[in-house]
Amino acid sequence: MAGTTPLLEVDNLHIAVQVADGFREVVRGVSLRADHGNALGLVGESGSGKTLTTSAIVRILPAAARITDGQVRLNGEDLTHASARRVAAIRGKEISLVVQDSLASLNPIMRVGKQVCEPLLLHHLVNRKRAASRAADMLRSLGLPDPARLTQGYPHEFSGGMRQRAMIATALIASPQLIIADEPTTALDATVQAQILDILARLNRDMGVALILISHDLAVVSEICDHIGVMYAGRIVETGSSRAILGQPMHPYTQALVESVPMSGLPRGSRLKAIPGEPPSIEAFPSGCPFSTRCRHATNICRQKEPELTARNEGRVACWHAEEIANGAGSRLAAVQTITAASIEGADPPVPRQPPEELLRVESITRHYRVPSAWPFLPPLHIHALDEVSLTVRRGETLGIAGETGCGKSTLANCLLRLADVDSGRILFRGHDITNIRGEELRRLRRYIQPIFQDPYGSLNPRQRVRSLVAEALTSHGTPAAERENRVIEVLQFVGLGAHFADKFPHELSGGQRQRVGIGRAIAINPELIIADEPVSALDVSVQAQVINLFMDLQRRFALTLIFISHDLRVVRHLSSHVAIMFLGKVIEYGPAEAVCTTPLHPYTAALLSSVPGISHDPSTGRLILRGDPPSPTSPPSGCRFRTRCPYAAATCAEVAPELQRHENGRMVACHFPGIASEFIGSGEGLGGRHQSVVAARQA
Amino acid sequence: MITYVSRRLGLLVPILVGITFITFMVSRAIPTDPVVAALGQQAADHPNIVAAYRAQWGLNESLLIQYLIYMKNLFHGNLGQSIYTHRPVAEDLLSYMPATIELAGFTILLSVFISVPLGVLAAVKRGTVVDLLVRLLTLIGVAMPIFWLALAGLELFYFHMGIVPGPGRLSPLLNPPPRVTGLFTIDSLLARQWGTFNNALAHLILPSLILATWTAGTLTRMTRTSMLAVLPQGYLNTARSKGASELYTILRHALPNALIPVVTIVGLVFGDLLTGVILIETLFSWPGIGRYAYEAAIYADFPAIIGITLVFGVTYSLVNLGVDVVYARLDPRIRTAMALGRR
Amino acid sequence: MGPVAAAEGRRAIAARGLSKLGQVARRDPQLAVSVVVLVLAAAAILGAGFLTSTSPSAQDVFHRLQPPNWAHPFGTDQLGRDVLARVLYGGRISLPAAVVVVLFGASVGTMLGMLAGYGGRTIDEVVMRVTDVVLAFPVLVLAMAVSAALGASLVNGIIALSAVWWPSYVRVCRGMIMELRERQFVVAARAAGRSSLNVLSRVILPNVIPALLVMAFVDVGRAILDFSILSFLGLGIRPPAPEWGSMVATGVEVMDQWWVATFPGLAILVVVFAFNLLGDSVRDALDPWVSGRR
Amino acid sequence: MKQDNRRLGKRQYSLPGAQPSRREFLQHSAVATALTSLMSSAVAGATSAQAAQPKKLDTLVVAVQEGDTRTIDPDDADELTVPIFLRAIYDQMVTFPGSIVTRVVPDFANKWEVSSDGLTYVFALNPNIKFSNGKPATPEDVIFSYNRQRYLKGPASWFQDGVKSIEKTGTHEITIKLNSINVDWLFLLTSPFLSIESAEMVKAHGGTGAQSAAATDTAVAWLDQHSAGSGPFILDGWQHGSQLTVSRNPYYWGKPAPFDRVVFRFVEEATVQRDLLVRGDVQFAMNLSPDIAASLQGQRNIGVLDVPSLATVWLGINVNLNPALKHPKTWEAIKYAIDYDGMAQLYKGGGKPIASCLPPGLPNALPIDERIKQDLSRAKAALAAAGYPNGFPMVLTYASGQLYYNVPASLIATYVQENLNRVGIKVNLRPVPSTEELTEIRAGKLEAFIHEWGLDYVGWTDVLPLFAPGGHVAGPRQNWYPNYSRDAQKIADLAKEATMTLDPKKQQTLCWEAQRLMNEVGPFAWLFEPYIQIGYRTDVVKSVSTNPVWYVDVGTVELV
Repeated sequence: MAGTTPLLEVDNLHIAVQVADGFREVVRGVSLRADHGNALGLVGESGSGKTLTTSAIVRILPAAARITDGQVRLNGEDLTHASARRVAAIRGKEISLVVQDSLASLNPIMRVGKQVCEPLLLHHLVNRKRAASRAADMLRSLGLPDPARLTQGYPHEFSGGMRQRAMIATALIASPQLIIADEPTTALDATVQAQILDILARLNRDMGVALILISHDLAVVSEICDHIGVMYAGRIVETGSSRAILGQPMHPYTQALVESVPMSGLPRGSRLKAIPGEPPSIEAFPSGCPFSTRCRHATNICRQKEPELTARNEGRVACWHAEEIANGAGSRLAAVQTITAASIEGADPPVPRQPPEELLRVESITRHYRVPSAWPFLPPLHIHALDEVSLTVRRGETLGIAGETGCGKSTLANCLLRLADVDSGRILFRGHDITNIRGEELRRLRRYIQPIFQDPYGSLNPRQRVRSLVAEALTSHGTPAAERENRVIEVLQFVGLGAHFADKFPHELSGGQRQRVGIGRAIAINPELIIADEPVSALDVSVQAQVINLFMDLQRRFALTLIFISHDLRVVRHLSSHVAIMFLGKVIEYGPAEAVCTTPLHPYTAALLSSVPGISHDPSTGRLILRGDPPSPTSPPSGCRFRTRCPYAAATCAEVAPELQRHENGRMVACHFPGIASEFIGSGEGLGGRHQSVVAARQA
Repeated sequence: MITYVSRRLGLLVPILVGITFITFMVSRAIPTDPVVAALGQQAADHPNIVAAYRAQWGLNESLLIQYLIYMKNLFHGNLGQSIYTHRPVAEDLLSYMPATIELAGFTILLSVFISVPLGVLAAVKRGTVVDLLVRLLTLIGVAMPIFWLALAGLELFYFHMGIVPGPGRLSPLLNPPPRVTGLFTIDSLLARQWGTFNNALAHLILPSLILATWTAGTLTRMTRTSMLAVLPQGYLNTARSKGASELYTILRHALPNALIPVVTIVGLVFGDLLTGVILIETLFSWPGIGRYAYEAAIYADFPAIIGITLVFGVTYSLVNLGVDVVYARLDPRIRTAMALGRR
Repeated sequence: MGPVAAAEGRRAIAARGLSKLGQVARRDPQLAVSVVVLVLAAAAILGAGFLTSTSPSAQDVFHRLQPPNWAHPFGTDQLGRDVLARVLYGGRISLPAAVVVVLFGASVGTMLGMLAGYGGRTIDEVVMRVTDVVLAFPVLVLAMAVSAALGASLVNGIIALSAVWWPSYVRVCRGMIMELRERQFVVAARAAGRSSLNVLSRVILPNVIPALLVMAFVDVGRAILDFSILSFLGLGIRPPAPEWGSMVATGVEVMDQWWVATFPGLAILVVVFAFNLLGDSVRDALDPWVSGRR
Repeated sequence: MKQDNRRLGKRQYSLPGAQPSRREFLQHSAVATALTSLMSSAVAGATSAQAAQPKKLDTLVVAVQEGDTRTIDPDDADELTVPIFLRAIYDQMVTFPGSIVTRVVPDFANKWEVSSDGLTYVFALNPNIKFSNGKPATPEDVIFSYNRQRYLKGPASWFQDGVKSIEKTGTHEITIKLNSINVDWLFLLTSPFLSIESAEMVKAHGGTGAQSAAATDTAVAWLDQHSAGSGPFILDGWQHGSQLTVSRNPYYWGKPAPFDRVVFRFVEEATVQRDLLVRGDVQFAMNLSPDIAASLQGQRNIGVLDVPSLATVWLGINVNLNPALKHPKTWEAIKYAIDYDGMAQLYKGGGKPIASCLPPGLPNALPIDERIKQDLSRAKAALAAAGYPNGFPMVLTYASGQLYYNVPASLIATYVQENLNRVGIKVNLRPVPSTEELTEIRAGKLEAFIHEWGLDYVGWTDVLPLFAPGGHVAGPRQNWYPNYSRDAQKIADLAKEATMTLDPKKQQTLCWEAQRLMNEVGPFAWLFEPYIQIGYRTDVVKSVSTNPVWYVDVGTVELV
């Protein structure tokens, strides 16, 4: 370590942020190093200070934040005290930034090409014309098929994946030595996320650019980083090689993070090791070890004194009990593997002799949205949100619905909830046709079907107290007041909120608490079916695990029938007995969860599975990385809608739309070549090579 | 875009019909005898003149028929005769319009030149004394009774200090330039009459400054708000991360984005401006539609009032249409939405 | 949700609003200033009888146009009336008139906006077309026309302004309802089994009204200004009632006697300014939504 | 000739009014005040001027309200704002000697004879008069002008109503016959609406004097921008809302003006006119409000001319509407409750008290010391006699925004209201637009109103008979007819007899008697006669002739 000057060295960085009554230190002594060819991952939940830290490197801090101590050195030069002009000269040229939200990060009214080549012009590296051609080259090299069109277009005209590539192109164009990628894939679909991670990995590997990758998702970081730092409450609490962090986490927080992700290895329905509580708010870090309030190992010393980051084994950790924990926990990886083995053998749900009653039956419903154009008097756009979707849900089942943005899963939820009308088809609930019921009849139906929404902020009326929110359905269906109050308390306690929460307003609650209220509201009236639309995707990782556990408690305790919608196949798989995979308004595969996730029949399912960033992934194996982005739902491709992205598409795919057909074991798939991709998934090495050759062949 | 514009123009028709209908009905609600009002006393004593007039405007018919007749005449460019000026309303409107356009246009220009820098400054220096000052000033501007400000301004700057010319569009000693557009500044430039140009410009300054206290107040506030909304945007940090200086970031990335919503406000501000024009033109002897409107209201000159509401309504609608078009030109997102919509 | 819960909600909103206001006042001197000014103005207007013993309509033509002095701190006007008394008593006309105009405009506008936003496409089309027509009217010209047609008087001036005051509320209210309709918590309320009328009145409206109230607040200032313009043009009020705009108008004739126009002009400026300041602060504090008023 | 001269009670900027003559000054007339004050200030200016470098002025600028000026065609115009312009560019058959309006002097006509029956007038035309195209004037031009006015059927065509025939009876002689006696007919001929234009020039631009003129004449537009007259100036052009410009007529038969051009600059606000005047940007400000005029008195280099308007502002009562106002005693209460002297504080130099409907400047006016003065005890007694000891409510209508010349109607009305309130009469003021007020007055629908009566031409016959019971004003507007009472019948008879009486002495006796009786029993309270107050630069203007009709005759301006 000593001797050579590292490319970037962050030394004991402190950052304070102005809050209501003064400054609060939110980054407290962070030290980092990054070197050519290295990839450093920073992991932490919201408020951990990871973004502030990296912003401080290039000195682009929010107005309220100040660097109070420490240094950032680039090739030995202190950037924290350099002139603004000097820092500007370094930005974009030596250090580039790729951030999360590509739509917000691109100037909406400037052509993409101009934005991509702006660093060249700002640093006077080449002339205008040359810069433009360099921009096109760069975009092409990132695998964008038609760079000329992209450079002439505006950001909103392109998909998230293309925009993110444009951002990367911008970061790369002046050949910087270091790229800082801050949650570069967070808002992207799984298949696109895989593409972007692939690009970043190659940059680092092949071009030797130093990389700092920031994410809340340990899995994502572990995909490409050789070194990982875990941040909590403004400090790095553990750092070490990826392998060590994942395999032998020493800090209880790291451990919990590793365990709170529902990975493919965990048996379905097993409880996740969720961290209790929520990440501390910057307004008030706990005293002593900030994690002590959530730590099951915490002792008095933890609550009194904050541990230093000290070297241990290969890495460094800041925990009073690191040694015991590391020893006690043993190799988690091994444990996981054994569990996996066990679960695969015995995981198949006990097939009931007598299939339970059909609770919900959906018969080829179709829903086309008319989206009014942004301007008045122009014809509306038609979005093929749902196209002849059929499903059956039996009592007690949990049906998981997975798919990417725009696949129609939320529309499906709204149609089933009868919050949206269908254009054709039938919906039967307990044998009754509820497709077109209205008024009082519809209102009565609500008693039996309840929703849980994604956005814990938007779905609670800010003007209602928790009590009245939870009691809403009860009130609407005439439950007497006394009974109502009892039920509210009961429900609140069940979802893990005390009775005293009844008097709070939503804005007084944290995200996790809100989502618990959302769940409590849904179960208060004892519905027969709950439809949950992305209920955990807006939550922090550790909180997400708590809520998933809550869902499992629900299933167990109330024998609920649940439709669980998520873009995250990990979560779906963990919770569901059955899964339906949707693509562009169609269900393309359906079947028992475990079967679908282990032996996907549809190439798209395979690709989704393959793109899940798995901690246990062996970076050397290839992945099925799909080309491009999902096609527009306003004009779906002919034939099989997946064919434009399918590595296996044949001529017939363009002509004939495959029907959803029965397969063995109650599985269904809509593909002309079912199982064509699943060969690879199960059979270990060698797959990657073949995938890549197939992909390469198609792309050529 | 063309279809869009023509659709919007098509929508003007019901608006105009609505405007004329309402004003027409209001005008018939007053006890004034339209014959006496329009023809004057002498003519009102001559039965055949009265009869001819009643026939022309269908005064013996029902109100609805009268309205239809009015619309028919309107369609032929006949807006009736002003009770106050005794001239055809259409002719009056045409002769007064350029003065108002010149004043309003200059005011808008002036407001934009004042507001944008002020608004940007206040937003960038948010929370500082500069910001506070700008906000106070703009609030005062918005709250100012401009009829009072106009009087005080004339008294002070013209009468006592003599640093601006007096009321009117041009010094009485100068002849107006040969009429091309009717805007003295432009016409004098076209005719290369520099003295006249300077004089016309000098006459514009005080009235438009006073008018601009309103519009600039609103615009500055909007610019500030809009700029504050843009400043935290990610793409500014992107620009900085590319190595852009703060000034470059503000001017090239933040400002263009911040100005887009401001453009739509210009359309709204224009409505206020029409109100202000009535007061300012009256106080500044500015021979425009505003003063005409004032006289018309004082004399319940309804033929003129209908004409003025029409002109104001059309102008307001057209300006807002123009604003929307400019808005679309400026914001590629809207453009795309329109293109998609057409398909 | 039953009436109890609704009442709770309302009380909660009020409590929240108040505590929020309290916080803001501490942090926001701007708010404090505006409140103090308005309270002083209200006190002066209500207590006009204590502040001056002169009647606002008592004439003394032999002491007309006197500059400010001890007997007449604001001087006298053309008819020898005490300008101070007229300014004070004038507030009793200007302020209530503006409040009535805004109340009327806001309630009519809100009702129409609710109809348009929640009543289906046809109603929406009809309401919005009518609104467009009125919006396309130059406010003052229409008010002038109405006033000219009905004759100048306090009531007619109020009618004239009210007639043009509602469209902006229709737009804002409709826009907010349209947006709220799609919000998840409203969808959730429907899913909970509320009837659509119940959703409108208990879920949507409580979220619309605070924003409209803030808007109405700012509008009182505007209404004072517009009413004074109408009076200035001789269309708002009948003599000899004192009204600030008409007082400035009479002052126009005698600009040399600056006090005749200046004091009522200042009164307008101060009160309208305070209302704007107040609206500004409250808007910032309570609801960022209203700023997108269009 | 029963015309409201004020078509619609416009803002009274310009009224036909008293006037000035071009060259002749008399010191004896009641109207001479204006002139005298002008002369004295002019003299003062000249003597004390320490010869402040008489800078050469080639453009005279006059700030004036454009008002309702619709056309400058003398045969079509009738608006009260126009005479000042017409007088600058046209001549009339006869005119007034300066400010004197009690007799006429030659203008287009050198001399004239009236037949003993008063029906035939023979005019000898001045052979030296040339039009602005250099051609001499002929009787045909007169005939053309009068016929064109008659047949255009414009609002001013009634001027020709009394004319039976016009004939050329010599190279420079013309004979006009009337239908009936009009003791004021020569006065009528002074009106600028009876200007004489060149037949040749007007015909060349589409004008015609034929019977079909209303349909075929197309010269009006041309005459709006050009002139065809013989006055001291030629019309250069007229821009609505901006200005009207005239320049010196090279063929003018009289004394040429000492400057090249006159710009009539349209300025509607009195304060602005004042500002322009004080700053020296204009030499005349035609529409000063009384307070402004007062503030200008004694200012360096500024003079103010007070010109009587010959108009009458009165409070009229409809004897038929409000039950309380049906009683002549309540009229008396109103008449005696008003503080006329206090009112003088309001209108200052912008008015003078009057003793009856005839302003003092007109022949046969009741002597001013016979006017009614406030007498509260008499007013209260009258109220008690009428059975309303505690007063009664009434509605008083006036035209909002109107100025009686430069005195705001609302000021007067508010004052009257307060005066009447003092004796218990609860007056509810009702300001309405002037159009509406006029409509309602004409229809006899207003129980009480304040209104202004201006002259169509200078003559007592345009006033007194109209206010007599059953007259154009008293009858339809106030429902006061001769059969109302014996006194009413008597007044009507007196007035009628006066118009038939040629002997001035007897005429005056009859008129005075009628006026006295009206003051006793009539439903009128005479408020005041408005004055036009004109500001001018004494450092530039030495003298000018003023007049109730055209206010300032720019052709008579003499420079310092």
